[in-house]
Amino acid sequence: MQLLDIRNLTLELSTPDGMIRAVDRVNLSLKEGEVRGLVGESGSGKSLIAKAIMGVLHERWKVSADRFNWCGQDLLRLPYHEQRRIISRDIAMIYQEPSRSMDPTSPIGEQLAEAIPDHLLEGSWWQRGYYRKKRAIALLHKVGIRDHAAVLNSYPYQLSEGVCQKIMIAMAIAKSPKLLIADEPTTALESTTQAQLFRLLASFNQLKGTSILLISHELETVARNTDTLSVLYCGQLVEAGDTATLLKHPLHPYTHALIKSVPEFQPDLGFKQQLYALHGSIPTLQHLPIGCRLGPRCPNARKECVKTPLFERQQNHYFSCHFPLSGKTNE
Amino acid sequence: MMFHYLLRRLFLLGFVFVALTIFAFSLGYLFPGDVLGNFTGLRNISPAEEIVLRQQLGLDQSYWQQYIYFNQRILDGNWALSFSSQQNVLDEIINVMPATLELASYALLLSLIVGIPLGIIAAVRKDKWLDKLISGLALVGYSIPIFWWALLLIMVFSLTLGWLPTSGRLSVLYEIPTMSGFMLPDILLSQVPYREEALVDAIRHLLLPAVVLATYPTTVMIRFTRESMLDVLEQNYIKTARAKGLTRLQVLYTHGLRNALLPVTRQVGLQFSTLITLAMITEVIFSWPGIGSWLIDGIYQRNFPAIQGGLLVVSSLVIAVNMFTEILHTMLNPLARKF
Amino acid sequence: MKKLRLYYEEYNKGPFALLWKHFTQQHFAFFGFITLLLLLLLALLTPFLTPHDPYLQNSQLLLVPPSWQNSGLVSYPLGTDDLGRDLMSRLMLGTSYTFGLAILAVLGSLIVGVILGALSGMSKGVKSSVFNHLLDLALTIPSLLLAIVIVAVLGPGLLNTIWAIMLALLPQFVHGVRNAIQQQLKQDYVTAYRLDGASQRQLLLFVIFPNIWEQLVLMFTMALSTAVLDVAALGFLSIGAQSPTAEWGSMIADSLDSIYLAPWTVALPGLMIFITVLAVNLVGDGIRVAMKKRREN
Amino acid sequence: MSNLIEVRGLSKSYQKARGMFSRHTVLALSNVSFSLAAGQTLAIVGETGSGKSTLAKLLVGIEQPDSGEILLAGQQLNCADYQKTNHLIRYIFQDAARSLDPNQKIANILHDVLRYSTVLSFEQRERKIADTLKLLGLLNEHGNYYPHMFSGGQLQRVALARALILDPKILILDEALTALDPSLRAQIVNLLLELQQKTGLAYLLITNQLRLVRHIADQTLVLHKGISLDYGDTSAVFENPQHEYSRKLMKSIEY
Amino acid sequence: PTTRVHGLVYCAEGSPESFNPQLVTSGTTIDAISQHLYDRLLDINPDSGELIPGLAQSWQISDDGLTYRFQLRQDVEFHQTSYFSPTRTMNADDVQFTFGRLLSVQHPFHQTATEYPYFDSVEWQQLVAKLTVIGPYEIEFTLSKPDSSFLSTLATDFAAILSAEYGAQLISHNTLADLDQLPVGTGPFLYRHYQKDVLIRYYRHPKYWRQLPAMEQLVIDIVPDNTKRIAKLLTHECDVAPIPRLAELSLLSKRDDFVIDAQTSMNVGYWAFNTRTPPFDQVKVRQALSYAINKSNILQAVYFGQAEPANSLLPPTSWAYDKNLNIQRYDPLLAKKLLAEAGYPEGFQMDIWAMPVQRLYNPNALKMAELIQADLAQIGVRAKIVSYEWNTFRRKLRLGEHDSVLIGWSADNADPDNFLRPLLSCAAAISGSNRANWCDENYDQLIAKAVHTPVLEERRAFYQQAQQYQAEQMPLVPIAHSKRFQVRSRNISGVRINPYGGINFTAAGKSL
Ligand SMILES: Nc1ncnc2c1ncn2[C@@H]1O[C@H](COP(=O)(O)OP(=O)(O)OP(=O)(O)O)[C@@H](O)[C@H]1O
Ligand SMILES: Nc1ncnc2c1ncn2[C@@H]1O[C@H](COP(=O)(O)OP(=O)(O)OP(=O)(O)O)[C@@H](O)[C@H]1O
Ligand SMILES: [Mg+2]
Ligand SMILES: [Mg+2]
Repeated sequence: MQLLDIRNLTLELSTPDGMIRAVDRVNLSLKEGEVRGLVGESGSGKSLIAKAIMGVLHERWKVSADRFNWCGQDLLRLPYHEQRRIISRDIAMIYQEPSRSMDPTSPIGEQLAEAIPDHLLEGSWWQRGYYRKKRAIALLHKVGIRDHAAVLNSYPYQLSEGVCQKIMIAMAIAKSPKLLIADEPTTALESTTQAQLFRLLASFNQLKGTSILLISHELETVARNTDTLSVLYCGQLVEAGDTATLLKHPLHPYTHALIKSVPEFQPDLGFKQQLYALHGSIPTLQHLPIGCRLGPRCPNARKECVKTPLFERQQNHYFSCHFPLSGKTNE
Repeated sequence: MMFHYLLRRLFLLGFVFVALTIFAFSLGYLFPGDVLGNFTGLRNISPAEEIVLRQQLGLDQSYWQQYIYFNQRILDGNWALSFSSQQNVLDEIINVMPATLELASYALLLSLIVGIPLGIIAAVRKDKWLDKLISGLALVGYSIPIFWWALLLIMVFSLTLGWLPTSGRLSVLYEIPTMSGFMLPDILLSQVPYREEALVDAIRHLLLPAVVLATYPTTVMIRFTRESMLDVLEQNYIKTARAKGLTRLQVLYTHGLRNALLPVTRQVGLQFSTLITLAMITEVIFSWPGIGSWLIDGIYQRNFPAIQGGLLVVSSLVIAVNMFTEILHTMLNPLARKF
Repeated sequence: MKKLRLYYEEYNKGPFALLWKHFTQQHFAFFGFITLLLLLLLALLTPFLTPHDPYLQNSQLLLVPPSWQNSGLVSYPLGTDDLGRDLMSRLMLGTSYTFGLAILAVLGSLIVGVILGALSGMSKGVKSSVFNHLLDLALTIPSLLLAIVIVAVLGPGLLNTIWAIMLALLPQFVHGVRNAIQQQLKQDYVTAYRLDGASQRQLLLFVIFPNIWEQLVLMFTMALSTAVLDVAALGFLSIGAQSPTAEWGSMIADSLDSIYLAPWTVALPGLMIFITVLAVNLVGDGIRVAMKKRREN
Repeated sequence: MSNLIEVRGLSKSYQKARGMFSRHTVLALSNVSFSLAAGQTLAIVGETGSGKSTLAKLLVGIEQPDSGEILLAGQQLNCADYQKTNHLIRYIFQDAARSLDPNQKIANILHDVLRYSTVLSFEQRERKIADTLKLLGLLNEHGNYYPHMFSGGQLQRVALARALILDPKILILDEALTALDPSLRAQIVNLLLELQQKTGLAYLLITNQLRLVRHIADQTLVLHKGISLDYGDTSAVFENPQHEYSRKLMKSIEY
Repeated sequence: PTTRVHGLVYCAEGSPESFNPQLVTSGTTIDAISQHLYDRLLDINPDSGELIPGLAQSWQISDDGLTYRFQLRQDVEFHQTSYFSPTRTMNADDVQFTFGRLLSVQHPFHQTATEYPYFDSVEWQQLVAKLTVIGPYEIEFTLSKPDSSFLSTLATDFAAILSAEYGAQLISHNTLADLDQLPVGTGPFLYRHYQKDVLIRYYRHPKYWRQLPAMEQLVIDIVPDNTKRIAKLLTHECDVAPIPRLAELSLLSKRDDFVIDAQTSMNVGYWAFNTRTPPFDQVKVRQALSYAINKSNILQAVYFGQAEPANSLLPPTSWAYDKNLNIQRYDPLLAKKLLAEAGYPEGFQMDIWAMPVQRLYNPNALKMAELIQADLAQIGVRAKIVSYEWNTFRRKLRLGEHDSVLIGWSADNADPDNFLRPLLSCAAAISGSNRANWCDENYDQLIAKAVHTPVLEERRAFYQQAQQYQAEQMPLVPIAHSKRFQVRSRNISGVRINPYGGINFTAAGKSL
């Protein structure tokens, strides 16, 4: 069943210099139990999409979508309170910078307890405090923190980024969400801890059936940990599909370039050999090219590219390009 | 850790006090007129007395020695005499200080009670008309010269409408024995038959000066709280809290307020010095018998011992308040405890 | 190539131009800026502009009300004071006293503050920390008290109080400059310049100052509003400008006697102070907002 | 072949104040030795706080070592004599945007670099700047831009231009590639490789991206808590790490 | 509302210098203390100016005019206060104690004060040869020469009767200075509390020998600032206030909750030159300066027309006033000429000291100084205005540090001697009330002769000569005689202005 089904999500910011369309008609869908990766270069709007789903975008942003369904209900057309209720019940998010996402002046215990919804607690209301604490400790254990007593009483700045990230995850899973959005959960962490974290996320997915939207700008990490993948470029969705197929047969030049530019995906790349790279640089939001935003950098761009390509489908593989790389493999 | 911190603050306090006393001591030499007179406050010293006094003050010894004697006199409460009344300056200060403290504390309280909520409201309603109104008013209050503002209020509320008195702490016809020096508690403690009447009268006297004095700090509080609150509301942890499912009010209360008000406590301390300056002007206008009008009189009368004493006491008070709010800030703020 | 250039210039501006753009977009701040310019012009040109001699007494024309009142005179648009002096001329002259001297005081203080702040900001260690604590002390002495002490030492008078105000403003400048410089020293680009072989002096002049001047301007406006209020307050208390000097604060003090008969003699100088300080604060707020906006984009 | 850089037994510790009276010592680097020859790339890997940046700072002379010696082209490194070492070794910051003065045009910055460290005339400097910009694939017009007008990849090029304008022999890249997007990173990596081929530039690459290390580094040094665990040819270190920690680290990319 | 009905607030323009009128001359002090705390042997009928019995029931003067004998009342109680409880009523000992202090160096309290300015200026010590107690309620003064102003002097507010018993108590406690600080008298009100520059609190003297005062409490609220005084009046924080600024009279007269009492008063505001310092020791310079100032202008701007221009020290209402005096012209050209003759064609630099307080005779000295400054600039004299806080001001004046000063005088009795002697005699130059520091044989002789003749016509002639002489020599420039005004709330009754200074609240009543 479709958990999340978003069609043509557009996020716009009005500035003195006119409207800026940071996210341009993006489709995104997620099934129950699915782990989807969302990759794209920095500034491509990944976090914006995540925040839009969470409904915590700043008021200055204008959110519009043809469809914004959560379990079949269009969230955008629900009254504000209803919308908040559903989101806070079902969706949780792990933010990019864990230590900045926690209140610096309140102890971890308090913040964690706050994240536990009442309906998940047993016992009568006067016993709540006790159960809440017990549950908080259980949560910490779940995310692999043994020394719960010390952690509960400390403030965020006293803990390392890795621990903070784990606590963020604990807070996120406290309400047993249906969807967990992890926004670059590992950028701040070392490679050894990174692996741990992904294992943790995978276990939640498998044990509880929690769907996960994994956001990252590093294709290789995402590729290893997801079932399906969406690729963003400059606020436009360029390609989406099965992770494995997508990596094998990218249809969009950008995805293709992305894969080829990472040494890992190029086993037979010679030592110190030139990597594949698109020329040019990523445009800033203030001066985006019209039509396909990759246009000026695309090796096979033609006149037609000034029109935004439609989102097309080849089996379970979606892409938006006038001139897809006709199914040839990367090999 | 806390102990170390306090120790360091204490050390700093000592250092600042030493610097302050050196400054006060050097004023004895800087002020025009005779050094002996400036240090003792005595007038028309006879030659015989002069020899004795010079001996006592150590004027024939090194400056260092004189400074030590000076400090001893300060500690013994053996301060110079006021030129104008020939009384110990310390006694006079003790007499006038409560009036200032009373006025300043009510004004400060008023500014906190009014300023902080308004600042929060303005921040929460950013760029709405309410925010514009509050910010605009705050800017006006921030720019208005206090003495002119006081005169305007007197013109309107006292002279035109006749609602409030223009000067003093209490109608002169009420005789209230001085106990603490603070008027309202004194009235409540007194046994006079006209207690309620006097209380109402004292409050009526307090109203205008307190409002005038509170104007500037209130606007500072509004502006500062607003900025601080806006800053906090931008932070990621507020978004996290929202995502946890807390309501707007809950978020504001549990995560917004504490973080936004922490810098405000610091600000209260920093504002204290300004508050005293403004209190001095307010006191002059409303004939409030506090240390401000006493000091201003002191300058009119070239009452150097009074100025020296006033400097010591007022600065010490400000330093103490600053130090206190800073320590308070540290106690409350887990981040500042990160040494 | 030419084309590319055009394409960029349309929206890409230098940091200063950006600041100016954000500043002018705020109408109130811009209005305050214009007001300040006018006041500055007035302060400089007063001797050529006053319709009457500001100190000329005219016993025939005591307490003439402003011209919008029935008994007012057109040749005295804002009326006269209790000695028959033209209030408008006095107010204009007051601009150069209250506002002009405040600017000078702040400038003087700023220059000394920048020098001291730079010295202490570029140095480290015990000396710098002792210096800092002494500044803390100076910050705690209320400015009026400091003025009183200075007046006690030097005697009353506008100039002496200007010294007092300069001295009272100094610590905050030194603090501000010092903090700003230390903030800059932490920046990567300063280290980068060091690595490029720049000397301390070059670092300070070519890298640090260009990066903190907006903060200096901001400090300047904040100090200016304090200074104007202080000059006026000291004049009002007769500690600063002495009558008959046409300083706004002392004009209010002088006219207090006539407040019942001629309220305008008190109201107008106060209004001038208020407008001036408001304009300064508007500009200060404007710069702050503009800086914030620029940082955001 | 003579080594451009020769480091022997380098140690560095920091004093960290804790309260008024107590201090504690952080050993950021202890007894690290390595060497680097022209045209070679040495990668330094290790987790946060392992002393990578400290090492870089010691090499460019921002900090002074407690013990050990650094020989730059056979010469003892003299701390803070930047005008001299400049022509040998240059440092690239992690965040290009923050290492460029926001108030100066790029050309100005480059001019300054040349002014401080060379004796070229204005015209010579102009020519040098034009050449360097071209080398890095930037246009001459870019000189008139302020840093904030550039995008991330371009900024990194500008930073490189600034480093290379003095024709150094060694470039230290302290996590300079980490923040870049894959497509841009590939561009810069290509550029670096090209430069190395053309001019025999040596790189000291500080990074956490092991895959990249494997691709471009000749040698690898694994740092852990200031101690050098493994040092040798990249393939050797990767295939056959000697220490437990290194093994763990290498495994994390295989996962 | 009990307290407010039974108390009366008088807003005074300054703090008293002492609580003993013997020691002062200032009108402010006299207003604040004399009539409330003390009684005198004789009083003056405010309407007729005649002498009427006070503590003395009756008196006789010997034919040679050298002995005065007084019979005292026997039922006069002294104040009972927290610091003194009287055991007896007033008798001749008290009178002797009171005046003995002025006369005899042996008197235990004589040395506690440095001077007795009023009595010194009328040379009382030389005048009174002997003071004899005849009986418990009878006392006799013996003069060294006849003096027609003697009885007037006894009726002034300065001649208050103190308690000998209190004096003895102070001697035994060795707190002599308290005599002048913690007063005990026989007057209608007794001392309760004083806070400098804030207020004096009096309570009703329950055993007052005349009609008991209606008010239980009398508070002298000290408000030196004129504007504030008016403000307090307008907000009814004050019931009665003296010296309203003349400018505001029109404002106050429009309000029907206030009554303005006016009275021509015996005072003069003047501009005195320190004749001891050059160039003011030259008559020509002084004359030149007197011609340089525009008096009518000053009268308009400072007194708002509520004063008469002064030609002499004496007001025109005085019987000794010289109607033939030349009216002082405003003539800058003549002034310039005189200056040139005196050797100052280019003018010179001088100080004008302006008193910082408002007084009846000069409601705004600073403003007057500014006007004079502008006038002087016309003849090339560059004047600087100097002002100090009032006590400092007077101390420095006494030291003669001034060039010229704007100040004035309010008379304490109707006698012309009360103007001419304290202001310009050599004795007054020593005692300090002669601000011109002018000491001239001729002048002193003229006023001495006037006092010694009992014949009114002769006295008048001498006084007129003295006035002429003064106008010639111009040690000071008389500027104005101002009317005395007082404002009270309409609900206050029984308060009158006394032309000879002092204010009496015995008969005051208050209704709501
Ligand atoms: N408050 C804002 N005001 C203006 N622009 C914004 C704001 N927030 C985000 N943007 C812009 O929107 C674009 C998308 O931002 P977003 O944070 O979604 O990027 P991202 O893909 O998450 O990048 P990263 O990988 O760096 O986290 C960026 O170009 C950013 O500059
Ligand atoms: N200036 C300094 N003062 C005190 N301690 C320092 C200083 N610089 C670094 N350290 C300490 O030295 C150790 C090594 O720091 P370094 O910056 O070299 O690590 P790193 O490997 O570069 O880490 P990262 O990957 O986070 O950049 C750390 O424990 C750090 O706290
Ligand atoms: Mg992001
Ligand atoms: Mg580092």
